[in-house]
Amino acid sequence: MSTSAKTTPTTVTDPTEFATYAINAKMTTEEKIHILAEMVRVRRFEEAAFEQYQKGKMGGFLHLYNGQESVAIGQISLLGQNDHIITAYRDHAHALGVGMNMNECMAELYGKITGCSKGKGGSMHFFDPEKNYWGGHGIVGGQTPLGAGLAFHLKINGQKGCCLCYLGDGAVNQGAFHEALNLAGLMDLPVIYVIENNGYSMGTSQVRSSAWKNCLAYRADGYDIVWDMINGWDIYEVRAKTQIAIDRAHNESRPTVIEVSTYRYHGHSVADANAKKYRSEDEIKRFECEFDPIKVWRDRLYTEGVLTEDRYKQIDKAAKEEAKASVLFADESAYPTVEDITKDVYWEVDNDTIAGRTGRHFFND
Amino acid sequence: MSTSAKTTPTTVTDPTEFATYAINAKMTTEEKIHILAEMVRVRRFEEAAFEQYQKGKMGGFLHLYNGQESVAIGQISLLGQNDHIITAYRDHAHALGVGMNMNECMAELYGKITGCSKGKGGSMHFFDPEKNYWGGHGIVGGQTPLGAGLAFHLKINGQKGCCLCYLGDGAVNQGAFHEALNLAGLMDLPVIYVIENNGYSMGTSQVRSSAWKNCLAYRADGYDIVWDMINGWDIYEVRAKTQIAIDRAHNESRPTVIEVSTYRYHGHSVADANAKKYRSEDEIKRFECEFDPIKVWRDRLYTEGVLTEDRYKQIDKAAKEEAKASVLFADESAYPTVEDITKDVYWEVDNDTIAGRTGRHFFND
Amino acid sequence: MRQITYREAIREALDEELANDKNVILMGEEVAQYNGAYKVTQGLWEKWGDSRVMDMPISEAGFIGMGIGASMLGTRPVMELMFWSFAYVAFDQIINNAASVRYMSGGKINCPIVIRGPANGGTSVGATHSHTPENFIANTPGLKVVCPATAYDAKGLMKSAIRDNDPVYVMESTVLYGELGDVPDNADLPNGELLIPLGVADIKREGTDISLIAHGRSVIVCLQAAEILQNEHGISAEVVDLRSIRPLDEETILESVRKTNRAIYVEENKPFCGVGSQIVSMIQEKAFDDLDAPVLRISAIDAPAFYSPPVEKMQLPYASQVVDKVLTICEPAYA
Amino acid sequence: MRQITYREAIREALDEELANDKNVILMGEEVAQYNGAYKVTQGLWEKWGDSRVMDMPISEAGFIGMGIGASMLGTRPVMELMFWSFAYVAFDQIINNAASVRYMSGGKINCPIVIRGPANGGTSVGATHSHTPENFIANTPGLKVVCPATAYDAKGLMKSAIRDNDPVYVMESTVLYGELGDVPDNADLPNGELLIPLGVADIKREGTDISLIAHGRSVIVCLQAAEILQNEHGISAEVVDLRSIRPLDEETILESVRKTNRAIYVEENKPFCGVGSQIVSMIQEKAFDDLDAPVLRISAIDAPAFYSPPVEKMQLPYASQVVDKVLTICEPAYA
Ligand SMILES: Cc1ncc(C[n+]2csc(CCOP(=O)(O)OP(=O)(O)O)c2C)c(N)n1
Ligand SMILES: Cc1ncc(C[n+]2csc(CCOP(=O)(O)OP(=O)(O)O)c2C)c(N)n1
Ligand SMILES: [Mg+2]
Ligand SMILES: [Mg+2]
Repeated sequence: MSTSAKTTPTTVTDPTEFATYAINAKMTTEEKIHILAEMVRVRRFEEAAFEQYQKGKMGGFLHLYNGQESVAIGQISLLGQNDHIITAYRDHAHALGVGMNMNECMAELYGKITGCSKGKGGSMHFFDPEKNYWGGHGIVGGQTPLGAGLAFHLKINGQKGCCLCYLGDGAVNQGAFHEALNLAGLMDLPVIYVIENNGYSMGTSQVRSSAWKNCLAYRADGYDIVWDMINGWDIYEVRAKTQIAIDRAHNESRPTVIEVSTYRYHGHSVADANAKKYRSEDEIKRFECEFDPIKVWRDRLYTEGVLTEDRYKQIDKAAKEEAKASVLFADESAYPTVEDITKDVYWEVDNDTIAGRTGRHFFND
Repeated sequence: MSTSAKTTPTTVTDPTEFATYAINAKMTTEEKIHILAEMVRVRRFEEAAFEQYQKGKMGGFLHLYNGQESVAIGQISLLGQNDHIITAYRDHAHALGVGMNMNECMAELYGKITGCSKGKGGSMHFFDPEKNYWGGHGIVGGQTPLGAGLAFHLKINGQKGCCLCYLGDGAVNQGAFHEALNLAGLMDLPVIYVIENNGYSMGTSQVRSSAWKNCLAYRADGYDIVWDMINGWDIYEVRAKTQIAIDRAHNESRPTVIEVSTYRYHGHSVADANAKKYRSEDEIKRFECEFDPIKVWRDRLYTEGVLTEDRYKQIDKAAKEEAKASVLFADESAYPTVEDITKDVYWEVDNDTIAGRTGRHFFND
Repeated sequence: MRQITYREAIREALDEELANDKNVILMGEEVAQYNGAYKVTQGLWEKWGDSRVMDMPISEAGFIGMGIGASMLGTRPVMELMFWSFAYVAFDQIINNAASVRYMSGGKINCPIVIRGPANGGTSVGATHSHTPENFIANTPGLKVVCPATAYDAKGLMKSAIRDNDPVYVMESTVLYGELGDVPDNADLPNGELLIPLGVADIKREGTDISLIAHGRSVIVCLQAAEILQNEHGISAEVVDLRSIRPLDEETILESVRKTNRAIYVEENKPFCGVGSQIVSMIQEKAFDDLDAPVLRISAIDAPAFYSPPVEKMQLPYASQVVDKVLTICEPAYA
Repeated sequence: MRQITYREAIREALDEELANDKNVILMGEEVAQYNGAYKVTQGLWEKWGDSRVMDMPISEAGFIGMGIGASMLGTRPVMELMFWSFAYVAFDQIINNAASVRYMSGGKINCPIVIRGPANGGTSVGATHSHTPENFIANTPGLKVVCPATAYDAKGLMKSAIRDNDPVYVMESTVLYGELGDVPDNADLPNGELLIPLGVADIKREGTDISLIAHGRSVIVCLQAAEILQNEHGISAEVVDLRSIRPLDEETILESVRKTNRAIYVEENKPFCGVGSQIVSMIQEKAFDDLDAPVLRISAIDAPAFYSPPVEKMQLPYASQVVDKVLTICEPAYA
């Protein structure tokens, strides 16, 4: 979908057709609206974060997900008890999608002790293992073997589940990803690699960073791994095609590589001064107008007659309020202290075990 | 070709057909015999090395090339002035093939100062840059980006040449190789990756180490790189198909990945106690009987009437004598001294430049 | 006492821990069907089968990352690096993911992995295969590193490493694999098994005139040197074996130095920022007034590892070199 | 004198060396069309074009290995790591290939590469992005490592690094990129250009009571501390900037310590086997009798880098911390 990529969808993408897939056909109205609400929550959270970042409330990077919401939210809507997810640094949507609340996320951005990682992780490192969410990883491609490992654990313990492991179109060029693909194919791991192809890795378009044929996901073919492409702005398509991969993982314990066409409106990170230099304003506008995942889904629900304008406004208002409250929460939360620096380094030390008390673990002075 | 791999040749491999390819058709008798002589040299060198290793004359590893001779020798016979080669640790044949003499190679195995790397490299690290031979590299897959770099230098300096970069069937699973493939495809590098597929990485057969479709070389397809398969025991096929890749590099500055079916008779290294455990005696025998590259080529030259038995005996004798002389040379050469340890670390120090004399470079005491 | 090799000691530790906890699995290149490149895991695949002992492709970043990922869910992978030198192709997984995931998650995740394999020179395998990255690992908060010098320590430390809930990286030595040592039968042990806590140094030989402090195979070199010093020079050297580099037993080191007032650190590490530099700097800071001479160091000669067998031997610490160094700061009782 | 930023100083060095030698090329992620993630290479692609300034995919092992390979044939690549933290995905190329290829070939090959980029904490980018691997690099014979603290040094050292025929790894600091400093116009220089040899430390401030020794941004911290020490405590601190860690100017360090008899090493490195440990251990060995107090160290607080901005600031050395440490071993002239 991105103008700079040679990729073309693998199938004719008639959304009404995907709507008829079992996984979509059986959706209740409330489920459909829930997906919308989640996407709106993500959008409003990112907007609030952006605003506070500009005010100097946060440090480091802030990678926003605006424009890509349907990918994480659509896919997460399919996950069950033994399904896990892990992603890169553009990780807020996945966090909110699995059910983390905005307070702990916003507080993390602020570096407050009430943050989901106690202020230790920041924007790139959200985690909630209890919700099967394994982060939030800053090193490009570094999470891809971890994703294989989550799937590996499920497999060797006979649990019917899978791991959705996200990466970007730039990340496909990290060697670790290929090693992970080979392991997944060789060992029959129930892992699904989701390439969120937003057309750019920082300021580099797909054509300038990757050599490929057909599409990036096609590299999976060399490992005899099934691959597919998804038009990411369409929730029905995202769900329909992802469900096939999940079924493959659950029933055959086989991996899949999925490439999802999507787009990010903001720069690579908020500090990306070139955000509008390596792509045209027109390109950005076009995506916002024609392919905005929230609009597309909202309008579909209007057409289906399951959503009213009022209900939408309500959803939007709730999301804005939740975001606003999270800013307040973050503003009012305390910072960690210097004493916190050497906590959460060693399990044995934190748990004050004999092992944690034996020998010196930290070496200042 | 290897019994454990699902690979099948991409084309019908009628050797007489490959003989008609221009690059083969135009060969003189002496050129044909030279190739035979080179293969025999390699075989005799390896045998002599093996014998001396067993006597305890060497340290570390010794990875022998017996059974694979036609690959390196066949391909090297095609190389011109701006063509470079680089390989992994199974590197003796490539060294001899480019014209290094047995003395410096055997002395290197002994760790003598007269060795091609002054005793610093050992079996895995033969080098002769003046003959366009860039080693001999011990870390699996680690040479593959270097090979891209040699090609890159040629390209940016407008030299019509290429780099043949060898790796094993196990090495394809190192991430660095995939990064190198992407770079080669993306930047149009005149590099030819030659996967010497001998069916095993140490004790692990191809089926147990790799996920693939069609063949290992097919992974190149995902990078839009042309790939091919070669029956490695046949010199005509090796030369015919390699020449196509060389032409592609020279004329189009495009990479190729070639997978060559071959077989090693010895264990992974001489110290491989399991050499006959992970594969049957029968399998080894079958290759020695039916696909020995020296026999196959010798018999073809007999059939073609360009080689007499006498001439072959002469060649064999010369190779044995050269090998024997190299053992004597190595035996009689001196070891490096402790003073040599800190030489060849820094160019600036070795060349006694101002930079080499400024500041402390070595830190004992 | 029963004598077994260092290799067998590690194997026993692995075997016992496979029995002890069904979450423990072994992974690595050639560890299963091939019995291990150095035969450490011999017989374990036969005994425990595919589900507990698994061969891996030559993808260190891939399979170590996979092990880290699985450990987050409770698997306890013990991963072999055929050589620790190959850690560098997986260094991001080893240094970033394993060391940081607990921290960056605010303690929500832990990573109970072991990475083990040989890290030593002295076997003529050249520069790329002879790295000793214990200083790099010990530099990295979140990681633990252990270097056993004897069969006894190898077994006891390995078992503790596997039970530890943090990433523990065990650096063995191919040179020591065949060395015999006293290792008690479990039946003869009060608790029925041999566990040596991480973070406890061991006085391998008592002495009064100088402390020779070391880790890994250099401990053996120090013991040889101590013997010569005693016999030929009447100098009583105490040999302190760190065993565990992080966590570190500083007290035992300092006690020894406070007694002997002189110390030398001996290691196969390269000198610049080697483990020795840390120990020396710690000693001078904490026992400044107890020192009668500067604390000296013997490290590998500062160059990539030389292939040539006789030369490489001289590149690494050896007993007479230690003796000579001791004599520069100790008065011999008889000369 | 003319003032420019540290960032501009590096850019000038790159620009001048691109002009000086047609074999010099710049490679890295976003260095060309994007002008560099930290704008160090701004304008250079426009000026020098595709053939000299090249964007690379996110494949550090691939493109650094490619640069090493090309360097063997005479290309002189200057490769940017967007962060030095990303070195770990390319560590085998960086530590094995670049450092060993000359040695293992018996001196037949050399590897005139530069790898440069920021290596620092303090910008709240979390544990995986805040590594300072100067100690790992300096541990590795065959490699050179340089850490400029000022615009002047950054320019002069970078130019020397590019002309050096060995692999030189330059560690910059994102925190310093915007700092202004005196850098002469070439027209005002006797040789028409600014070259600072590697291996020469610089006394950034003279003093008599204590030597504050540091590298990188910690030099600035030491200068701030020295100011406070002078003004508030009447203590005269000498600030020694290593500039180049390997090769190392031991003489300048020792001279300073012989004069002041007291020293503290300050660094952003983690303490265990950090650069400070090497310098401290060297000082106590070579200036044992000149020391009036143990040589102390201030390193980053020993944990992965904390994200939270105000906390991370406390994790790294700061001036009042240096002052306090000095006061533990120096008598203030007035209190
Ligand atoms: C190994 C590594 N190299 C470089 C970076 C710097 N970096 C962070 S994100 C990024 C671009 C990644 O693009 P993509 O994978 O397409 O993901 P997107 O940002 O589009 O979501 C780069 C180069 C990094 N974090 N890790
Ligand atoms: C990164 C790395 N991992 C592991 C090894 C140990 N090792 C050396 S050769 C080898 C097998 C390689 O097999 P293959 O690539 O098929 O080449 P072949 O030996 O068959 O020529 C292994 C595992 C290594 N040298 N480097
Ligand atoms: Mg992208
Ligand atoms: Mg093989």
